[in-house]
Amino acid sequence: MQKAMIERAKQLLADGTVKRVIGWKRGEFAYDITPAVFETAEELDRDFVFDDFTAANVSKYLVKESRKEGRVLAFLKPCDTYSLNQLTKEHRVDRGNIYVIGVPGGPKLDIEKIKGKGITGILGVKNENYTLKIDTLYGEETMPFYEAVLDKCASCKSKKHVTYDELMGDDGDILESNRFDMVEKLENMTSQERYDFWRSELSKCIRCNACRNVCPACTCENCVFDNPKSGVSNKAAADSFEENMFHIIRAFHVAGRCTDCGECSRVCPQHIPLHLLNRKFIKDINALYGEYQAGADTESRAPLNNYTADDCEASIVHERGVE
Amino acid sequence: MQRIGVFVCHCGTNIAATVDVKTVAETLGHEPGVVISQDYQYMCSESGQNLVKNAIKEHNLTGVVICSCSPRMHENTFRKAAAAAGLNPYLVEIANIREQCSWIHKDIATATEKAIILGRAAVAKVHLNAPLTAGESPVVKRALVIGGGIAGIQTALDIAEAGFDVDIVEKNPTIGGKMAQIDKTFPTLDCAACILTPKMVEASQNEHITIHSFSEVAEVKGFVGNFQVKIKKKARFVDETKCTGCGLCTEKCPMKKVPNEFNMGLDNRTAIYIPFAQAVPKVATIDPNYCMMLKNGKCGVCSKVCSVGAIDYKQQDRFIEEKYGAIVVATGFNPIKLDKYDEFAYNQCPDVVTSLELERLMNAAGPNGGTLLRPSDKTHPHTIVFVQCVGSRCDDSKGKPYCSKICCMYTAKHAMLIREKYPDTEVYVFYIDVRTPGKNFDEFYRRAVEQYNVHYIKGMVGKVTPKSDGKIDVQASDLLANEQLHINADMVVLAAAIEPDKTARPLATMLTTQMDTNDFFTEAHPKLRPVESATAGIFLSGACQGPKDIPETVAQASAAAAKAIGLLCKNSITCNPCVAHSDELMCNGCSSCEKVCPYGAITYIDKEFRMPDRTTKVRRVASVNPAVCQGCGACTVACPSGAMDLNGFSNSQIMAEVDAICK
Amino acid sequence: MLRISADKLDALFGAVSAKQKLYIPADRADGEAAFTEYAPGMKLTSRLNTVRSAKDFFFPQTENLVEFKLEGKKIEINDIREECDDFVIFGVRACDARSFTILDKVYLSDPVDTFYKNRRDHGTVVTLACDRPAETCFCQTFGIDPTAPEGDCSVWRAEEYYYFKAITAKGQVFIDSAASLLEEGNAAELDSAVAKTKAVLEKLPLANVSTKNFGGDKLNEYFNSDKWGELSESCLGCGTCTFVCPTCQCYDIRDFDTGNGIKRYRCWDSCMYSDFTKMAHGNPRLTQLERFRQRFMHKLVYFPANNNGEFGCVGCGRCLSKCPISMNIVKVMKALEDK
Amino acid sequence: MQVNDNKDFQPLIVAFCCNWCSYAGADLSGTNRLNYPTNVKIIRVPCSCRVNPMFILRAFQRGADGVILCGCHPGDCHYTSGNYFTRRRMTLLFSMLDFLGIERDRTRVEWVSAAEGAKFAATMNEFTEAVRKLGPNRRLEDLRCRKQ
Repeated sequence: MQKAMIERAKQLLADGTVKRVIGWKRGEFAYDITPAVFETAEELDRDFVFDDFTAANVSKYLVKESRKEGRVLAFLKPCDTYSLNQLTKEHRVDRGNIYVIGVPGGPKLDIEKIKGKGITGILGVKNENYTLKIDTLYGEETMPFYEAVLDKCASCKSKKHVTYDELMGDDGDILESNRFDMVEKLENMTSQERYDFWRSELSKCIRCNACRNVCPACTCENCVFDNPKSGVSNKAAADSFEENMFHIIRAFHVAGRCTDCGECSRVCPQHIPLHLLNRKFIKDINALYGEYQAGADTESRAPLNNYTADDCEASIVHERGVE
Repeated sequence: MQRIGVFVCHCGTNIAATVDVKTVAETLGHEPGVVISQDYQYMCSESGQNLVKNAIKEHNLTGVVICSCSPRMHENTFRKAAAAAGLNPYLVEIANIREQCSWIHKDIATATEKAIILGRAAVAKVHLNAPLTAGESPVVKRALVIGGGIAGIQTALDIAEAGFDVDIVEKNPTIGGKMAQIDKTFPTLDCAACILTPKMVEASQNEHITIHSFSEVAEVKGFVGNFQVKIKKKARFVDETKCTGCGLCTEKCPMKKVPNEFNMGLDNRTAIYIPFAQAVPKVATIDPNYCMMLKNGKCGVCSKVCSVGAIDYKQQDRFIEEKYGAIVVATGFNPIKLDKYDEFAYNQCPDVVTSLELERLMNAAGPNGGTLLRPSDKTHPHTIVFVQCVGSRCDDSKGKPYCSKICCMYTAKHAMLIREKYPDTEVYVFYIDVRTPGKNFDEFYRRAVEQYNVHYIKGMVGKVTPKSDGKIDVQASDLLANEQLHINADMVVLAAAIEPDKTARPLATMLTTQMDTNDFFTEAHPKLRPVESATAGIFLSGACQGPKDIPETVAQASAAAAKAIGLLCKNSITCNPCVAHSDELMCNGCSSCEKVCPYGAITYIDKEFRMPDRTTKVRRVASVNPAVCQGCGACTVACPSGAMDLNGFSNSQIMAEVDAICK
Repeated sequence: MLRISADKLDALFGAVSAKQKLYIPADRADGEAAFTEYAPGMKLTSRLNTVRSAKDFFFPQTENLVEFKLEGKKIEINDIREECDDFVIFGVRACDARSFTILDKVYLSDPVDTFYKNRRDHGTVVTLACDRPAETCFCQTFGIDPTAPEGDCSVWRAEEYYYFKAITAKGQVFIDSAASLLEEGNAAELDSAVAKTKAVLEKLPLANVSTKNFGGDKLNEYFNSDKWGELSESCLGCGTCTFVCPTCQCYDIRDFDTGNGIKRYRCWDSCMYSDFTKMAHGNPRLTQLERFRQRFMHKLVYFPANNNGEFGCVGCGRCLSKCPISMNIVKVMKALEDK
Repeated sequence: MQVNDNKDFQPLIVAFCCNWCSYAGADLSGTNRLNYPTNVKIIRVPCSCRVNPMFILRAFQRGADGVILCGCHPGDCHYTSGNYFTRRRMTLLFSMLDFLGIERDRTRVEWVSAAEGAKFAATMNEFTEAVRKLGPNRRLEDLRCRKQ
C-alpha cells in the first residue's frame, strides 16, 4: 500500500493536481512517525511511510494546509475522514482545496502497549501473520498483534470513508462497535466509585494540552483555556478542580462535534482515558436525542445546536442509573 | 480606578424592617472601588433620585449600585436618573433586596447578611459594566403584506389609511382569497362577495397600495425597519398595464376544459382566464399548462381578439426588489386534502363534497348558478349528511391535532341555508362537539336546530358507501341514543380540517420566523403579543397564525396593521444595546452561533487579518446585527472559543457575580 | 562496596522511610512508572524510567509563592512558604541526576531561588545505575555514564544484589540509616554487571548522536536555518516535551483570586505555548516556528553559551517517547547537521 | 445511606434565573411573602440559555454547594427557543458531572413561570434541603478557595 500511495502521490504532484502531500514521515525507530508535508517526489521516496504505526490523524493539519496556495493531497483513514467532514461543516477547512485519497484504516499499533509488556530496546517491529516479531537490544520478542493494537482501533466505529475524492483499497462498513462498554461499566458503578476512578485518572493530568492540541475538533483560534479574558485560563492543573474543569469543559465544547477519533487518549502522556468523557456525551446524545455521528456528513445540525419541543428534562439524570 | 456609589433603599419599612440597611450601606462602603454608600427612605422618590444624581456629580461616579426592589420595577427609573446626571444609564446595577430578600426572610441577621452579599455581587458586576449606547437604525416607511385574502387586504387598507405605502404580494391572479369563494357569512348570513369585493376595489384604488398579483416572495434579507425583499412576478403572458379585463379572450379561447380552481374544480374555465367577475386586478392570465399556443405554438386566438394587444406569449418571470420597514404575513389557509379518507368515499363519489365545494355549489356565481344540485346527476338532493371534524382533532397522522374552529359555524350556516331554501331536504349533522363560542354564535346554532329542524346527531360517521342507485349509504353511530344508524343520503358534505398554506414554511425560513409543528406561525407571546412574530418587524395576520373566522381574522389584521404602523411611524428604531457581539480575533467562523440564533441576527463575513508573522489571512467570522439581536445569549454558550459575548451580561460580569456570592 | 540482597530491599526502604519521606519509582495501574511515596509492600518498577522526571521534587509544576489579603482598602502580604522536611528520592537515573546539575546552574546561581534551594537542601538523591537502557536513550551524547550515575549516593544492581556508594555526606547519612542491613559486596560481580551494560550501550541506536556540531558558538549557523520550518510544521504546540523534560526550567507567575485573597503562584511554562514570554508590549515569538526553535536553540546553543559548554539536555529520551507527533531533539539535531 | 443529614449545615445555593419568567417568579414569591432560605442567592440572566457551564463550575469552584437554573417553561421562552437549548446543554452537563461522580442533587433545572411564585419558593426550599443533606461540596471544590 505504501508503495502505491507514494506512486499515486507522485503522479498527482507531477500532473499538477496537487501542490503538496500530507502524510506520515518515518522516524528514528519503527514507531516514531511524524505527520509531515511532502512537496517533491524525492521527499516522498525517501521519507513517506504508511504502516502499522501511522495512526496519527492528519486532518487537523488541513485547517492550515488547505488555506495555503495550491491544492493539498491528504491521505485519510476512515476515522480521519469523519474529522475532515466535521471541519468542513464548521468551515474550518477549504474542502475544495483538498484532494482526499481514502486509504484503509487500522488496526494500528500502540508502541506503549508493546513497552508495557516489558519489552525495551526496540529496534524493529514486524507483523508476521498477526504475530509481532520485535527485534530488541536484548534479543527477539514476540507478542500477538491484537494485544498491541491501539485502544482507539480496538473499538473502531467505522471502516467507511465518509468523504474522499479517490479511494485506494476497498471501502469498508460502519461497524457494530463495543466502544461504549467502558462508559456503561462506569455508569453502573456507584457515584463514589466513579468519583474515585476519575480522581485517580485525572490527578495524573500534567496539563500539557496534548489532548486538546491534537484534537481535530479543538481548532479554536484562541482556546478559552489560553485566553486570560475568559476567566478560566490556566497553565497548570493547580488544583484538582482545575483538572476536572479543564476536561469537563473541553469535552463539553466538543460534545456533538467529537467524531470519536480517539486521538486524545492516544497522545496522552499519562494514559488518561479521555475518550471516555467524549464517549459519554456521544452515548447520551444517541440515547436522548437520537443516533448522531459527528462527521458522518457536512450538513446535519449538531445536537447541541438543535432541539425538539419534547426533549427529555435534565432531571432524567436523576432518574436513571445508580446513585 | 472605579468610583462606585451604593444607595440602599429602606422602601419605608418594606426593606428596613427585615434588613439592617445602615449595616448594609456601611459594609458595602468598604468594598473595593466604592467611594460613597448611603441609605435613604425611598430611593425611587424624587428626592431619592436627586440623592443619586447629586452623588454622581459630586463624586464623579463611574458606577452606581442601587439596593432596592426588583430591577423589573425600577431599573429604568434609576437608569434615567443616572443619564440625567450625565452617567451612562448602563452603568447602573440593581441589587434586589426587597422581593428577593426582605420580603421572604424574617431573621434580620441572616437577611442583612444576604442583602450585603447581593449588594456585593452588584458592586462586583458594576465594576465590569461598560457604557452602552443604544444604536439606531432607520425605518423604511413601506410595508409588505404577504397574501391578499381578507386578512392581507384589511391590513393593507389600515396601513394605507395611516398614510404609509404598502405592497400586497398575492400568489394567485387575483386578491380576495378564500372569502371570495364563500357564499354567505355566519352568523349574519350576509353575502361574502358583497362585503369583500368593495374592499378589494378599495385596495386596488388606494394610492398607497400596490398589488403584486400572481407574484411570490423569492428572497428576504435585512431586518426590522430595513428588509430587502425580492418579489417574483410570475409570467401571466398578459401585459397587466394594457389588459382592460374585457373578457373577450376568455370567451374566444378554444381551450375550454380546464378545471376551474375558483369553483373547486366543479366546472371548467378556459386556458386564458379571469378567475371571477370581480377579480382584482381584473386582468386575464394564461395558464401555460393548457394554452395551445404556449404548448405547441398553434392557436394565438386570444392575441388576435385582444384589441389592446395585451397578450405577450414571450413574457418571462420577472423579479423586482423593494425595501420595506415592516412585513405582515397573511398567507392564510387551505382545506386539507382528503385523499387519505377512503371511509368517506371522497375520491370515489362526486356527491361527497367538502364544505368549500358546497359553498361554490350554492353560490349564485357558482357552477349551478346558485341552485343546489348534486354534482353527479344535477338532481336536487333530498337528504344531506354533514360530517364534522374530518381531519380535525385527530390523534393519528392522517389529520390535524387541532380544532379547525370554523367548521361548526359554517356547517350550521349551510344546514340552515339549505333548510330555508329547500324545506323538503332533510339535513343531518354528525358532530363530536358543537363549539360555538363567539358573539351570536350559539344563538345561530340553536336556530339551526330549533327553527330549522336540522338533525344534529352526536356521533361518528363510520363509513360512507356510494350505492348503485346513486344514493349514498352513510353508516354512523348515534352516541346519545347508543345505536347504529344508516342514512340513505343524496349528498355528503365533509367539514375538512384547515391547514396553513404550503407556501408558509419556506416563507418562514426566509423570514427567520418560528412555526409550530403544524406550520402555523408562532406569535411572539401567546397572550400578550399575538400579532407579532418573535422576529422584530414581522407581524402575523389571519389564519396563518391559527384557525380563525372572518371577524377574528379582520380584527387580527387590523391589530397587525396597528403594530406595523407603530413601527413605520418611527424614523428610526432604538436598538436594545444589551446584544451579543463577536470578538473577530477569536471567532472561528464555525456557524454554531448562527444555528442557535432565533432571530437570524448572525451572518458571516470574510475578513482579512494581519497575522503575527506579518502576513495576512482571510478568515470567516461571525457578525451580529445589533438591530436584529434581542440579547438572549444562546450564541454565547454555543461558541466554544468564547468569541461571542453579551453586552450587559458578559461572561466576566456573570462570573464576577458568582465569585462575589461565593466569597 | 556495601550491598544488600534484592529480597531485602523492602527492609531497607522500611528503615529509610521510618526516618524521612522516601520516594521510589513504582508501577502505576496503567503500567507506567512514577515516583511514589514509599509504603510497605511497594515494589521498585521494572520500567527503565518514570514518565515524569525527578525534577518535580525540586521544581514542582505549581508552587504558591506568596499570599495577599485585601482588608477594606489595605493589602496584607503573607509569606506562605513552608520549611521542607528531609526526603530521599531513590532510583533516580543518571540522566535525571545530571538534570539537577543543570537546574542548579539556573536556580542556585545568584539570585538564588530560595524555594528551589530549600528543597535541594532537604532532598537526598539516590541514583540507580541503568542495566537495561532503551532505544530512546542517548545520555552518553552529553557525557553521562549511565553506569556511573551522580547524586548523593549511587546504587547498582548486579545479579541479585544492590550495591551502594555514598558520594556526598547526605548520601552517607542515607547508607548509615540502613547500615545494619548492608553487607560487604563482591567487586567482581559489580564490575561484570557494569561491563554487560556497557556492551549494550555501544549498540544503542542513538549511540552515534553527537554534540560536536552544537554549542554556544553556533547561534548564527542555526538560528536562521531553513530547517526550522519543516521541523516545526507538524508541532502541535502542546507542552508534553517540556513537561516531561528533566531540564526544562521555565515558569510563569500568576495570581489566583481565591475570593478571600490572592495566591501568587508559579507554574511550569512551556516555550511551545503561544503566550510564552508574552509581555506587556506583545510577544517576541509570534509563530510556532519561533517557539519551537527556542526550545532546541536553548538546549543546544544558548544554554552551553551561558554555562561553560554544558548542554541543556540529558538524553533521557522522554520527549522521544511522549511527543504526540514524535518530533524530538534527536530529529532536530540530525536535521540541522544534515546540511 | 448517609446517617448524618447535616442539620446544621448551611449550604450556599446559586440560582440563575431568566429575566422574563423565573426572576419574575422569584419576585412574585417575594410579593406574596413566600419564604425560602437565605441560602439561595439569585443571579439574573436574560435567558436560561445565557448560562454557560463554566458559570456553574465556577460557582462550585468558589464554594457553592448547589447550583440551580430556572427558566421559562418549554414553549414559553421569551426568546422562543432559548430554554430548549438550555435543556439539552444542562442535561448533558449534569449527566457528565454525574459520570465524574459529582453528586446529582447538587444541580437542578426547574421551569418557573412569572406566575409561579409559590413554585419558586417551594423549589428553593426543596433544593436547599436536598443540598443540605449532601453536606458541603467536596468533590468539585477548589481547595485554594476554601474559606479559612
